[in-house]
Amino acid sequence: MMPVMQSPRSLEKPTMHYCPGCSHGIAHRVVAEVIDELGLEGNTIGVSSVGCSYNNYLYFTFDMQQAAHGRAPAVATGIKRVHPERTVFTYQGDGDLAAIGTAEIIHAAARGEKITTIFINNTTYGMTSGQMAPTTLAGQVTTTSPAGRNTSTQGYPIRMSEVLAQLEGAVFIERVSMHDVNHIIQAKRAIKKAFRVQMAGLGFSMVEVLSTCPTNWGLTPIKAVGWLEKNMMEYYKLGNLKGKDLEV
Amino acid sequence: MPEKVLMKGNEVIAEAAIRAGCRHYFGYPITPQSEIANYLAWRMPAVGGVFLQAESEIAAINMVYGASGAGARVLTTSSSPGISLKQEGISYIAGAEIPAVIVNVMRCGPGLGGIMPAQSDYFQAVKGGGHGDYRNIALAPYNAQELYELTVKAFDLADKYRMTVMIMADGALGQMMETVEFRDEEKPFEADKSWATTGTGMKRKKNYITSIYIDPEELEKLNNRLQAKYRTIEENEVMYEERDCEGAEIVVCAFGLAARIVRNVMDMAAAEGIKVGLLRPVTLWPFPVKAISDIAEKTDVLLSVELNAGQMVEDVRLAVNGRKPVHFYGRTGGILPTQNEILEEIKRILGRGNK
Amino acid sequence: MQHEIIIAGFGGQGILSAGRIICAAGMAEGKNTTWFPSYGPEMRGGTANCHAIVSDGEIGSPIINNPDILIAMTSPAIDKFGKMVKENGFIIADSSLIEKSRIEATGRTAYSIDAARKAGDMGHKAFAMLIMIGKLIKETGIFKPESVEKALYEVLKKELHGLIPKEMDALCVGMEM
Amino acid sequence: MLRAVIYSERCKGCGLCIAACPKKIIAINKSEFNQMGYNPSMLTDPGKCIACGRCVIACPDTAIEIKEAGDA
Repeated sequence: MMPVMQSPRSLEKPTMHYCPGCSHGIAHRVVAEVIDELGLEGNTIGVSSVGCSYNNYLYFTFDMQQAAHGRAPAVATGIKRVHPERTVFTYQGDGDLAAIGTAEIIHAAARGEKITTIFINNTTYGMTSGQMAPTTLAGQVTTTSPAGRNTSTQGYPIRMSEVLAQLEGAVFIERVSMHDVNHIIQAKRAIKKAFRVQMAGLGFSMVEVLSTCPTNWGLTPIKAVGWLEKNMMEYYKLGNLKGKDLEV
Repeated sequence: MPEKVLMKGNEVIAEAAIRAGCRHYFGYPITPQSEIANYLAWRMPAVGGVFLQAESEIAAINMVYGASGAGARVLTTSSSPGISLKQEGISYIAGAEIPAVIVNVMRCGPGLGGIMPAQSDYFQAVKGGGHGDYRNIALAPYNAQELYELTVKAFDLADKYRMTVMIMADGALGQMMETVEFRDEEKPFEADKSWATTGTGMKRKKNYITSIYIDPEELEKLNNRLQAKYRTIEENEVMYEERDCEGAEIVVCAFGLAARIVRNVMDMAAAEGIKVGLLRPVTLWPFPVKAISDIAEKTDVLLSVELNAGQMVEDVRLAVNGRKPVHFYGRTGGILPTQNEILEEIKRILGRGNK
Repeated sequence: MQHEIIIAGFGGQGILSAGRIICAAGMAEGKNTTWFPSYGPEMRGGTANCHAIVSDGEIGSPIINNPDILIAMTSPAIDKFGKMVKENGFIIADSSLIEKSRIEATGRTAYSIDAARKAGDMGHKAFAMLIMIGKLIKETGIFKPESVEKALYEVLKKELHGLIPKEMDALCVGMEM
Repeated sequence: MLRAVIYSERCKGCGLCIAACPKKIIAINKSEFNQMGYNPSMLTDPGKCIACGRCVIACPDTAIEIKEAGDA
């Protein structure tokens, strides 16, 4: 029979502070569902980062630490080395992970740190009001690329999943999207596998989640998912980049 | 039986951390403290601990943040330029109110500076360093024995007050070898760490560790709590050594290596009939304000000798509060003031020029 | 009684080890000791020196401005530290490596011994340092030869312990020079 | 009988559930404002709901659950 669907146990009940239509809320729920389904609620320590999700420790029911901008993988490393038997994950945005925290994510992956990273890529700095991110697409208008990202002076967007997939220590890397129901279902599958990879002690795992930022993109939530599908998915190809055949 | 060994200062710090129950080290190489990492790279695994060479000082201090938040006794060590990089994490640790021990084997600056001994990070340790209103307990060891004693104590203080404790050694103390006597057993302060992120085990409410308070009222509450804690520490944790200050014509304030040089000067001065006292702060913060204030009542003049351009002298002057003249003598760039230079300065101040 | 000794030469001569042996030997007799090396870029070839203090009392600064004794293993070492030796102090110089005129230029009492050559005759250049320490014992009585043996076991790596009897022979050679 | 239940106090009116609904029975309730000041979603024809849960999956605010009708 049809299951009763409700808010996952690992998610607190208060309303989240995100803007209407923001993918963060979906990603939070999916992560919480995965943790519930894997029976990890009492065993998980999460790391919040800097960006719109800076205080998502308020939204989960398990232990969490809040990290400085970009440093979540280092903080998670510290936690995991103290509690190797716990499940430790970071939840980071694109400014956090792909700009100021590039060194930390690369080295956590290179060390094969047994942590999982949920990487929210919405091509913009949401919290500071829509500045250009390392993942901002060529030509994309942001508050610091008002004429559109000019690749000759502002460089090219970074495909972090492809970068990290090259590292031996990174064993599972997948890019997913949260723009519609079918993709959310696929995304959850990938996130679940990423956690399983950690539980099996295989190495570093990351899921890059293409997400919307309707507010800073200046679009309605519905138009935002359309923009993601049309523009982001072309540059950031969905799919598994590493660890597709891992049996976990 | 306590063991007595001849050991390099940096290695004393490392061994002391192990004996204090520290089992997690995160660091990044920099001269003149690299022997700490070299030592712990084999010693930590031997005692079942974790040694991790991070990708940067920034990563190392943030690993400390994670591990300490997870309930462990943690150490990171560096030297001046590396300590500057750690300031971000230190401020976060202060805001999150978690313990951490940070060793600074100081070299000379500014910038990349040089690798010779200095005390020019005094301001950074006791006046700030990172952003926000916070304090570090700053301990200034004098010899190998104190490197051991104060490192052990640093972990206890950090746990007791849930804050950063910095050990302010200098390049010479780190590099030199000296006899040290290790106790058979340490009895670490048993701190309540029920706040740590250890996984709820479904047995308790979640713990979270953060330093962000968007609500100004909440943030002021945190600051008030921190300041109250700092006042308690100023009451209870001041440490200093006073030597021959009774009836001294001049009292010299100096810490660490500078104080050792002054020790020699005291003997040289005594041979010339000049009585020199020494007030040696062991805690740079909390600063021995009362001790210096009392001395100002008894002596005519004070002199601060430092391996910098004059930093601690400001605190000495605040403690003396204008009642007596406070002079300064120091050298920079890694050049150490010689005993003769200091003696000449003392004679000049006392109007005892012999030439 | 306090002996402040600077040992100077170039990398590879066992300069830093010599200082450690002196300190460990002093410690074996219950004395306070400090050892302070030149560190950093100087480690990578070129000159090397260390400061060793052996004292019955408390030691102040581990850094020596004016040594009682300079053990010099190269000419630049004599040039750099020779004049820093106290007026009533002395120099032990390896005459097989240092020009006589440069020793004389210091104006200090100096014992010139051809330690390096003797060490070569004994089969290992590393013995030169022990010959120099033997001479130090002869001129100062700073510690007993047995204490040096203890120190050698402490300072030298395990794989070199087999050499210690010969090192002790070298010490005796120095004590007779 | 299982069907979608919208907790209008949690809803920010983003409309993603509307796009997700295969039966086209969710709409913004323009006549109601919740405490946060949003016009929440509502079921226009609850009887047609097949409890597929797609709206639950699409909702960023966990404002929708699939429940026995009448529980809400």
